[in-house]
Amino acid sequence: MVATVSIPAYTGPIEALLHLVSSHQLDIFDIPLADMVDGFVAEIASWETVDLQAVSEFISTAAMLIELKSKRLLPGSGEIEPDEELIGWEERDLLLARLLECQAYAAAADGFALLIEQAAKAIPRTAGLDPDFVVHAPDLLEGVTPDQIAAAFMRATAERPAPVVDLYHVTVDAVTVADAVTEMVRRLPGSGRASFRQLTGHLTSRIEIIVRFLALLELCKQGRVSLDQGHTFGDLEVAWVEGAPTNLAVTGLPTDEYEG
Amino acid sequence: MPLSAVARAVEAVLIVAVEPVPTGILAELLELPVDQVEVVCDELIESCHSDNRGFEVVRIAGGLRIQTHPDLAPYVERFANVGVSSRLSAAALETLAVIAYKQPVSRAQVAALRGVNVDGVTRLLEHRGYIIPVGRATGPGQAVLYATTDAFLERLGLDRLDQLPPVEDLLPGPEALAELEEQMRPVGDA
Amino acid sequence: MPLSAVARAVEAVLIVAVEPVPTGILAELLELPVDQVEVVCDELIESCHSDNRGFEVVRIAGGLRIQTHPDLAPYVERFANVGVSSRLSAAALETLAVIAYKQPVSRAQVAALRGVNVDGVTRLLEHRGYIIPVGRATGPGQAVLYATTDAFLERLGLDRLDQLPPVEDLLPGPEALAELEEQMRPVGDA
Repeated sequence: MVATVSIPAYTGPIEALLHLVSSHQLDIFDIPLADMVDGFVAEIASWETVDLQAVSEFISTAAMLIELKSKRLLPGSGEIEPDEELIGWEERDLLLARLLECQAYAAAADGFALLIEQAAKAIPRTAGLDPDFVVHAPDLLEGVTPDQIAAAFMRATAERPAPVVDLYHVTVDAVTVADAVTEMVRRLPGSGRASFRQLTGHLTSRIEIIVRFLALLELCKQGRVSLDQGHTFGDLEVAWVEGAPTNLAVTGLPTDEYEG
Repeated sequence: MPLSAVARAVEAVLIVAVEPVPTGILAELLELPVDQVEVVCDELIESCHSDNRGFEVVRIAGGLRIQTHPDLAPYVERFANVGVSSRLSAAALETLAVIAYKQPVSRAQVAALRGVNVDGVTRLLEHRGYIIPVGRATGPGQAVLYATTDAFLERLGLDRLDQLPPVEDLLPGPEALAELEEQMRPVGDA
Repeated sequence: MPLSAVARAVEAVLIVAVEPVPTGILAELLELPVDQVEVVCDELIESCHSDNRGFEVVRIAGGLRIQTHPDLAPYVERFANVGVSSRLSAAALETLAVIAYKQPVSRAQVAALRGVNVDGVTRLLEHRGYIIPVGRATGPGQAVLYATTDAFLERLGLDRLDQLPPVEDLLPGPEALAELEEQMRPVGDA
């Protein structure tokens, strides 16, 4: 069963009424709320069984309409958009749900603290094997040679890299979009159409390929190349625009270096 | 009542163990089916209580462990100078609670819920060994997902995660809800 | 017969003790005269036998210790071998190599070199008879010094240590080692 209302301006489900109001198709002042409620109460009386779902839906929606109307009636609050109001409510409900969840976890944290306190009163035995207990274990040095011991020593005492991430020791393939643009301007004119795969086939690192792509986008923006992709995820067709300038003095290029 | 031969063997193994021993390993050692070993473990656990021993055998973090009886903590603490394991802050405990209930979960998810950055706290919890990265989310960014460890269970004295109370039971009552709504009014009306 | 309250306390202390506990210390803890503590210890020792426990309490080196009952040794030994791979891990081999070439050397020195805690590994190596404590350092803390054993040489088919292949000594001198060790102290002592 659906909660319906019947007022001069509108007859139908109450939820749709709220939508009409929030989308400005109906003025809240044209809705006699008291009559609307009376009408609904009279309707309930005619039901054989009370549908709680429909009743709660009515109450919740009617409450929103009442709050909306009372706010509109107050001076100085006319500028609040009804749909903004509704958004506010929705956000508030989400925030409320989140806060409730947080309170539940705070209660759980209190429980954890209690458990930890109780558990700390019992101390586990960690003495391990009796010191004079003889274990007849398989020989762990089976097959190990003196040379391997020497090699292990060298490994153990080899200088260790400092535990900080020190980029000075890393070989960096610095590639710039400007370099890639230069390369494309040299290569593309006169070569007809080329696919992006052909243009990047000789590259090994992903960052170089990405930078090449950025360079092509830049040239496309400057109107010097045309890019065409037949279908989604298809290979990109690159063509030099006939008559476009082939000077290298490109301006406004990003100068960032991309490190691979 | 004197212990059965198998219960004695289990006790001996637990005496030399340095961490909880899973019943599966005990079953292997004793060459007995696991469910039979469980019965033996129950016998051992019960005997420590009925014989009024100074220690108890408990099921913890998925295994069995020998530990001192809690009511003797005053003596043991004086002797072993224990009880110095540093306390966890309220923030750390709450973050730990969120991870425990929602695992596997990313830092961003925990932060979104708690409303604060939790990077430092998760680092601390990971350093203490209570949480561990268990994989990556499939979505964009492939966030690292965290789960709780056996050390977490041990610290709380729990055998399994499902011994934690259901989080629904921890939700605040209607009064707290009304109070929250009251606090939120200025936000909603702003 | 259920244990007396004092015997329970003694048992709890022995459960957490790693080395034999002198009765004098027990007397201090319990605030009882030593001869009374001796009676309590007898009660405890006796109870383990009459209750047919898997462990026994023994008087050793002027103190008391809990150890597994001798007739359960087969289980204990099997347990000790569970999860032990038949080969040394790379980490264990490196630790053994450092001890072999730098002996006598303390755990802290090896740890300082390898950059990781080596307590577990040295215990394993000592337990398997490849290394042995040979004395104590003279400095503060008097760290235990380890050396390799004859069994170690025998396994490698060597007669003498100097038959180990020569290695280029990349190690800093003893002063630098001491310094490294110093840096580690806060961690080790925490």
